[in-house]
Amino acid sequence: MDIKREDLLRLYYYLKLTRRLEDRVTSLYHQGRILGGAWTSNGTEAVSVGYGYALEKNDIAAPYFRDMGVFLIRGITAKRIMAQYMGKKTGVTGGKEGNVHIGDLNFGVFGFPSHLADNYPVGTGAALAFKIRNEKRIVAACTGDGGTSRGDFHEGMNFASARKLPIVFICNNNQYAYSTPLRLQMAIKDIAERALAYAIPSKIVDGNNVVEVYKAAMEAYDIARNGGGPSFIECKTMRMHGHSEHDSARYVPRELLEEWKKKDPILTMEKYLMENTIAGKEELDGIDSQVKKEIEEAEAFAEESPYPDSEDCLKGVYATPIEEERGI
Amino acid sequence: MDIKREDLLRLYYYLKLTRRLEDRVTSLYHQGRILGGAWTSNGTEAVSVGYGYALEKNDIAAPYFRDMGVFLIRGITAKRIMAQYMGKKTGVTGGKEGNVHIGDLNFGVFGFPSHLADNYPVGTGAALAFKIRNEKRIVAACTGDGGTSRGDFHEGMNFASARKLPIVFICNNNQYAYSTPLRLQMAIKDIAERALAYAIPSKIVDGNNVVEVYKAAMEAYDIARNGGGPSFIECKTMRMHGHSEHDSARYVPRELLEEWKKKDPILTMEKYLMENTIAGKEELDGIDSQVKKEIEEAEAFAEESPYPDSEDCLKGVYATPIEEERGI
Amino acid sequence: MKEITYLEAIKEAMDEEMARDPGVFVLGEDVGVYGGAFRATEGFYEKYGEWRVLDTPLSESGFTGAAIGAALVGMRPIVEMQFADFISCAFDQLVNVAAKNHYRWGAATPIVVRAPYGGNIHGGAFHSQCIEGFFFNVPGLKIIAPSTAYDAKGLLKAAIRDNDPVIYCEHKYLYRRIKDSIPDEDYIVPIGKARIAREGNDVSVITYGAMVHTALETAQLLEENGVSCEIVDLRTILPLDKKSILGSVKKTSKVVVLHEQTKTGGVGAEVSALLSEYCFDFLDGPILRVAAPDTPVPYSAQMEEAFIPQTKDVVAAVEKVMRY
Amino acid sequence: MKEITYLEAIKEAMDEEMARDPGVFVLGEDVGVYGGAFRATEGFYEKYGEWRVLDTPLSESGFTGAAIGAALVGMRPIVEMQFADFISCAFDQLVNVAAKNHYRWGAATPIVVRAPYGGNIHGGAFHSQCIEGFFFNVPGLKIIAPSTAYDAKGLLKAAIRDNDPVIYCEHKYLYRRIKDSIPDEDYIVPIGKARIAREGNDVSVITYGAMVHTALETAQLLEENGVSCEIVDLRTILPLDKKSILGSVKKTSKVVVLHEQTKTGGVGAEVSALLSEYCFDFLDGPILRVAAPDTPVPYSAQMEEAFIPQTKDVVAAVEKVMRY
Ligand SMILES: Cc1ncc(C[n+]2csc(CCOP(=O)(O)OP(=O)(O)O)c2C)c(N)n1
Ligand SMILES: Cc1ncc(C[n+]2csc(CCOP(=O)(O)OP(=O)(O)O)c2C)c(N)n1
Ligand SMILES: [Mg+2]
Ligand SMILES: [Mg+2]
Repeated sequence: MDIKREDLLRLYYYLKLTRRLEDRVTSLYHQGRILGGAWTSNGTEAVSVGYGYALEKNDIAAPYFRDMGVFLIRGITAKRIMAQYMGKKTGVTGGKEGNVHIGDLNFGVFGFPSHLADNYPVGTGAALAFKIRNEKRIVAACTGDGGTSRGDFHEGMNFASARKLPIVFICNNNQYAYSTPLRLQMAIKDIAERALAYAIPSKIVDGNNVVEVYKAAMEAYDIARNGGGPSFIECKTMRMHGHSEHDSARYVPRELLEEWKKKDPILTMEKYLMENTIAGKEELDGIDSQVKKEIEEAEAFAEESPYPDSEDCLKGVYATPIEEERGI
Repeated sequence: MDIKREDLLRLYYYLKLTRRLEDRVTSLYHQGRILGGAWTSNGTEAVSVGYGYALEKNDIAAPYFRDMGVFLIRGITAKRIMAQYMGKKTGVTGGKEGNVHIGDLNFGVFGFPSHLADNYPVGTGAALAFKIRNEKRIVAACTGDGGTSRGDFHEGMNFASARKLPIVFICNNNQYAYSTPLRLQMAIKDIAERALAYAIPSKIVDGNNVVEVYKAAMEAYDIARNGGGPSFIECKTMRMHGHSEHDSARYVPRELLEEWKKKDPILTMEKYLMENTIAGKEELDGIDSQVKKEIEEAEAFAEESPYPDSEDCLKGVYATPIEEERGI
Repeated sequence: MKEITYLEAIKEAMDEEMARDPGVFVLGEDVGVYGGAFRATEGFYEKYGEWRVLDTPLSESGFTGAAIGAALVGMRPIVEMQFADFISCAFDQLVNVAAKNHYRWGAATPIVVRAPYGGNIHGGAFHSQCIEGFFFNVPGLKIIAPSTAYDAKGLLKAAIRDNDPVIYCEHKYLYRRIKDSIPDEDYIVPIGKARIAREGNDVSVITYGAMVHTALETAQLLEENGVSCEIVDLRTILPLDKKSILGSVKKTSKVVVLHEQTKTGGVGAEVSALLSEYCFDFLDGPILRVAAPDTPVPYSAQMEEAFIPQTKDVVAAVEKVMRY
Repeated sequence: MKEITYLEAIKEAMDEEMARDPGVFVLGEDVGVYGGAFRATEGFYEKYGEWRVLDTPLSESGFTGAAIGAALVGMRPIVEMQFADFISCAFDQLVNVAAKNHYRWGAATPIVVRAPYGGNIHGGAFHSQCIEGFFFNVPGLKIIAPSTAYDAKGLLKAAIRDNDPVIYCEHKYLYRRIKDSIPDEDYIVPIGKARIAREGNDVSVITYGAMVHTALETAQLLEENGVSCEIVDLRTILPLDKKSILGSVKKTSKVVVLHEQTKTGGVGAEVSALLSEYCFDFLDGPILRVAAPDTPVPYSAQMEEAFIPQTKDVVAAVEKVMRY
C-alpha cells in the first residue's frame, strides 16, 4: 500500500498536534489551570492518529479516552478541546462534561462514556445501522488493554461477528490498566488472541509506528466496507505518563520506560520521513511551528472563553422535554 | 482412565433418574399440576450427570438450569425437587423459588440465578476462596451455548485464568438458545474456541456419551485440583424438547431431531454397558425399576406435602435482619 | 374500531411504526423466527426480514448498547427484553450511556426498551420483577407503563417517535387478559400525561400498570358503600405528571398510592413526597401506600398472592383514610 | 484516642478486620501494589500479600460475582469499586444474585461493596454519581453511608461482620476533609440505626453523607436567628431507621429532607412518604426536599455548584417551613 506524501505529512502533523496539545494540558494541569484531572495519550499517539486518519468522512469513530488524535483528525478543534479541559462554555460539551469525555455527531465521533469498552457494543450498533441501510460506512471502536476484560468487549465483538458487521475494533495495548499490568489482566500473550473467540481476523501492529497503524486500519476498513465483516487490531505500545497526570506511575519499571522512550512514535515518524527522504528537518520544523501556534491560539481562546452559566445545569437532560414538567 | 463398574452403573442410574424425573414433570406440567413452567434437560442428561458425578464431596457445583443430574447426584432428592416443582413447602426452596432455580449449600450446589452465565463469575469466586485458603477443592460451573455470549462468561473465564483458579467451566452446547441457533449466536465453529481468548485449555466431547463427559471432567478436575488452573469442556449435544415444555420447537428441523434421537444418551450408555458386558439387560431393568419407584414416591411425597404459608413470604430477606425494622 | 388485547396493541404499535418508518427495527432474543417469547413480534420476521427483526446473541448489554449506537446514527430501535428482569444486564448501557448522551454531549438516543414486567404468573424472583425502581432515580430516561390496550398502543407509538430513551414497562399479566376498542386511525398517547381512569370525589387512588384494574375493582366495591374513588392512572412514571397528581388530590384531599413494585423506594414514595411538598394544605389525612412488601417476588401461589397487592388491601387502605 | 480522617477510618476498619479474620480480603482494580485509586488500601499488599489484596482484571461484574461466590463458601470479601459510578457494571450480580440469594435459597452472602461516591470534585457525570438510588428499591441489600470518620470506621466494621450484602457509600469529598477522634479499642456502629447529629426543637433536617455537614452549617447559621434545627443523620439508608425518623419529627413537627442525590426517586421521597404515612398528625407544614435537580452531574464548577445543594438552599427551605 502506497501512502501519499501529503498524507504522511498530515499524519506527522497530527502526531505533533496531539502531543503538543496534551503536553500543554499537562503543564496547565500542574499549574492548576485545568478543571479536574488530565489524561493524555503520551507515547501512544500513533494509535489514535493512525486509526483516526484512515477513516473516511462519513465513518464513525467510537473512541476511548486516549484517542486525542481521533478527536483532532475528525475536526474537533484544539480550541474547543482546550476550552473543554478548562470547563469553559466554548468547550466541546459546553462545560457539561470535562477533559476527554468528548463526542460530537457533527464530526462522526461518538461520546466516550467512562465505562471502558461500553463503546464496543455502541459502535457495533452504528455498524448494524449501516448494514441495515446498506450504506458503505464503517465504524472504528477503540479501547485499552484493560477494557478488553469487560463483558461489553465480549458482547460487542460477538454480536459484530455473528452478523458480520462493518466495524473494526482497535485496542491500544499500552501494557497497563492504571497500575495493573497485563499479567494480572489476562493469561494470554497477545490481546489479539481474544479475537479468536469470535472468528474475527486480527492483526498485531507496532503501535508506535503511525504508518503501520494507518496501513493496518486502511486494510481492515476496506474489508469491513466491502462486506467482509469485523477485524481486530492490537496496537502494541507503552503508556509513558502515569494513568492520569496525578499518578507518578512508580509501579512501572524504569527500564521499561527507557526502552520505549527510544521507540517514541514521533521520533519514529521523523526518522521514517527523513530516511525515506519524504521530508527534511526544515519542513518538519515548519509543521511543528504551525502546531505550536495552533496550541497557543487554542490556549488563548480557551482562557478568554467564558464559563458556562450555572442555569445551564438544568438544560439538555432530554432531547424532547415534556412541557408539563416545567410547571413546578 | 479406568472407571469402576459400580461407578458406571451409578452413572446409568442417574441418567435414568434424571430422565424419568423430568419426563414425569413434563406429564404433570401438561396435566396442570406444576406451578409455572417446566424446563428439562431431555436428550442432554449426560452432560450434567457426567460432570456432576466426577465432583468430589467437598467440591462446588455452580450449575445452570439444565443440570438436573447435578442436583440429584449432589444429594438433592427427587422428592424435594418434585415438591419444588409443585411449589410446596417441602421443595428445595420451601416454595420461595420454583422449578430448576435450585441451590443448597449443604450439598455444595450454588443456586442457579436465571441470568445465564452469572454463575461463571460466582463459581470463579468460590475457586478463588479455595486458592486463598489453600484447599484442595474445585468448582465446576456450567452454562448453555447461548450463555457463552454473555459478558459474565467472559469476565468469569478471564479472571479465573488470570489467577489460575481451580475451576472447570462446562458448556452444554445443545445447539439452540431458546429458538436461536448457533449460527446467529456466534461466528465460531466450536464453542471451545472461546477458551482461546483466555489461554484456557479446552476439550470438545460427545455430550451424549456420559462416560466421555465423566472422563473429561475427571481429567480437568484433576488439573484444577493440582494447581493447573481452569479448563473448558464443550459438550456437544442436542436439546430434544422445546426450550420449555410450552414450546413445540417448530423452529428445529425435524431431521436434526431424528438424527440425534439415535444418539440418545441413555441408549448410548445402555449399548456401552451391554456391549462391554458390564451389565445385562436384566440388571439395567432392575435399576430402572428402582428409578421408577423413586419417582413415584417423589410424586406422592410432593402431592401430600403442604403448601407454604402465605406469611412465609415475608421471611428470609436478610440473613441478619435488623430488629428495629419490625417496629412498623 | 376493533377490539384487541393489550398484547395485540403492542404488536400493532410496532407493526405500524415499522411500516411507517424504515428506521424502526426490533432486536432481542428470539424476536425473529420465533416471534418473541410472548409472541409480540409474531410474523414480523416474515414481513420485515432478518435485518429489521434481529435475533441477537444472548447478551442484553451488547444488544442494548448496539441499539444505542444505531440510534445515534439515525435509527429508532426497539429492544425487547425477553423478561424485564434481564434488563439488569443492560443497566450500565441504559443508565450511563443512553440516559446521559444528550446531557453530556448533545446526542439524542431514540431507543425504546420493551420490558415485560410484573408478577401474578408464578414466575418467581427472576421472571416477575417490577423494574421501574432500578431506573426511577436516573434523569435522562423516560419510563412508561400502560394499563390498557388503548394506552399500550398509543404510548408505544409515542415512545418510538420520541427522541429520548424510553423504558416501556408492559405488564405480562395483562397481555391476554384485557381488551379495548381501538380506533382504526393512527393515534398516539402523549408521554408525560396521566389519565383519570375513573372520576370520583372522596379519595384519589394513584396507581399504574396492572394495579389500575385492582383500583377499579376497589372503586366499584366501595361505590356500594357510598365512597367515590378517583383513580389516577399515571401512565408515565418518569417524569411524573405532577399536574394531574396534584389536581386530583386538590379535589379529593385524601390519597392512597398503589403499586405492585415493592414499597421502599417505589414510585409511590415520590408521589407521596410530591403531595406533601406541593399540596400539603389540601391533605385531609395521611397518604397511605399499598405496595408489595420489601422482599423478592416469591414463587408459590400462596406467597405470591400475599405479596401482590389485592383488592381487599386497597379497600382497607381507602377505608382507613376515609375514617380520617 | 487519636484523630484520623474519614479515609483513614475506612482504611483502619479494613486493616483491623483483615488482621482479625483471615476470611476478610479485598479485591478490585488497583487495590494491590498501587494501594487503590484513593489510597484506601495503601500498604495492604505488603502486609497481607497478593491473595488477600487482589488486583483484578477490569471487570466489575466479574469480580463482584467472584466476591459473591467466595462469600458463599465462607469468605468475607470487600469489593472496591474504583468509583461508585462503575457499580453499574456489576448491577446484575448485586441485584439478582447477591440480594436474592438468601431469600431464594437460604444462602447468606456476606460481601461489602465499597462505593466511592458523590460530587463536588469536578468529576462530571461518571465520577460523581450518587448511586444509592440504583439499589434503594432492591430488598435484600443493605446500604450505608457514613458522614463522619467515627461512623465510617464503625459502620464499615459492622458491614464486614454482617451476613448480608452491604453497599458502603463512602463520600469522596469527605476523604481528607473531615477528621474525628476515634477510640483505640475495637468498636462498631450498628447497621440500621440513625444518629441525631445535632439536637434541636423547631425543625428536623433529615439527611446523610456529605450533606450532614451542609445541614450542620445550616443549623449553626439559623441558630443565630433563633431557629433550633435537629439533624438526623440516617447512616443506614436501606433499611431506613423509621423509629429515629419518626421520633425526631414527632418532636419538631417540621421537616426538611436533604440529599445530594437527584430529587426524583431519591431517598428523601421515601423519608417523606414514611412521615406522611405514619406521622401525619404531627406534621405542622409541608415536607420540603432539598436535593440535586434531576440531571446528570455537570462538570463545570459553575454548574456543579448549582447542582449540589448548598447551605443557602437548606437555609431557605428551613425558613420556608418555619414560616408555616
Ligand atoms: C468499567 C470501568 N471500570 C473502571 C474504570 C476506571 N478506570 C479508568 S481508566 C482505567 C484503566 C484503563 O486501562 P486500559 O483499558 O488499559 O486503558 P489505558 O488507560 O491503559 O489506556 C480504569 C480502571 C473505568 N473507566 N471503567
Ligand atoms: C441474561 C439472560 N437473558 C435471557 C434469559 C432468558 N432465557 C432463558 S433460557 C434462554 C436460552 C438459553 O440458551 P442456552 O444458553 O443455549 O441454554 P439452553 O436453554 O439451550 O440449555 C434465554 C434467552 C436468561 N435466562 N438470561
Ligand atoms: Mg492500558
Ligand atoms: Mg443451548
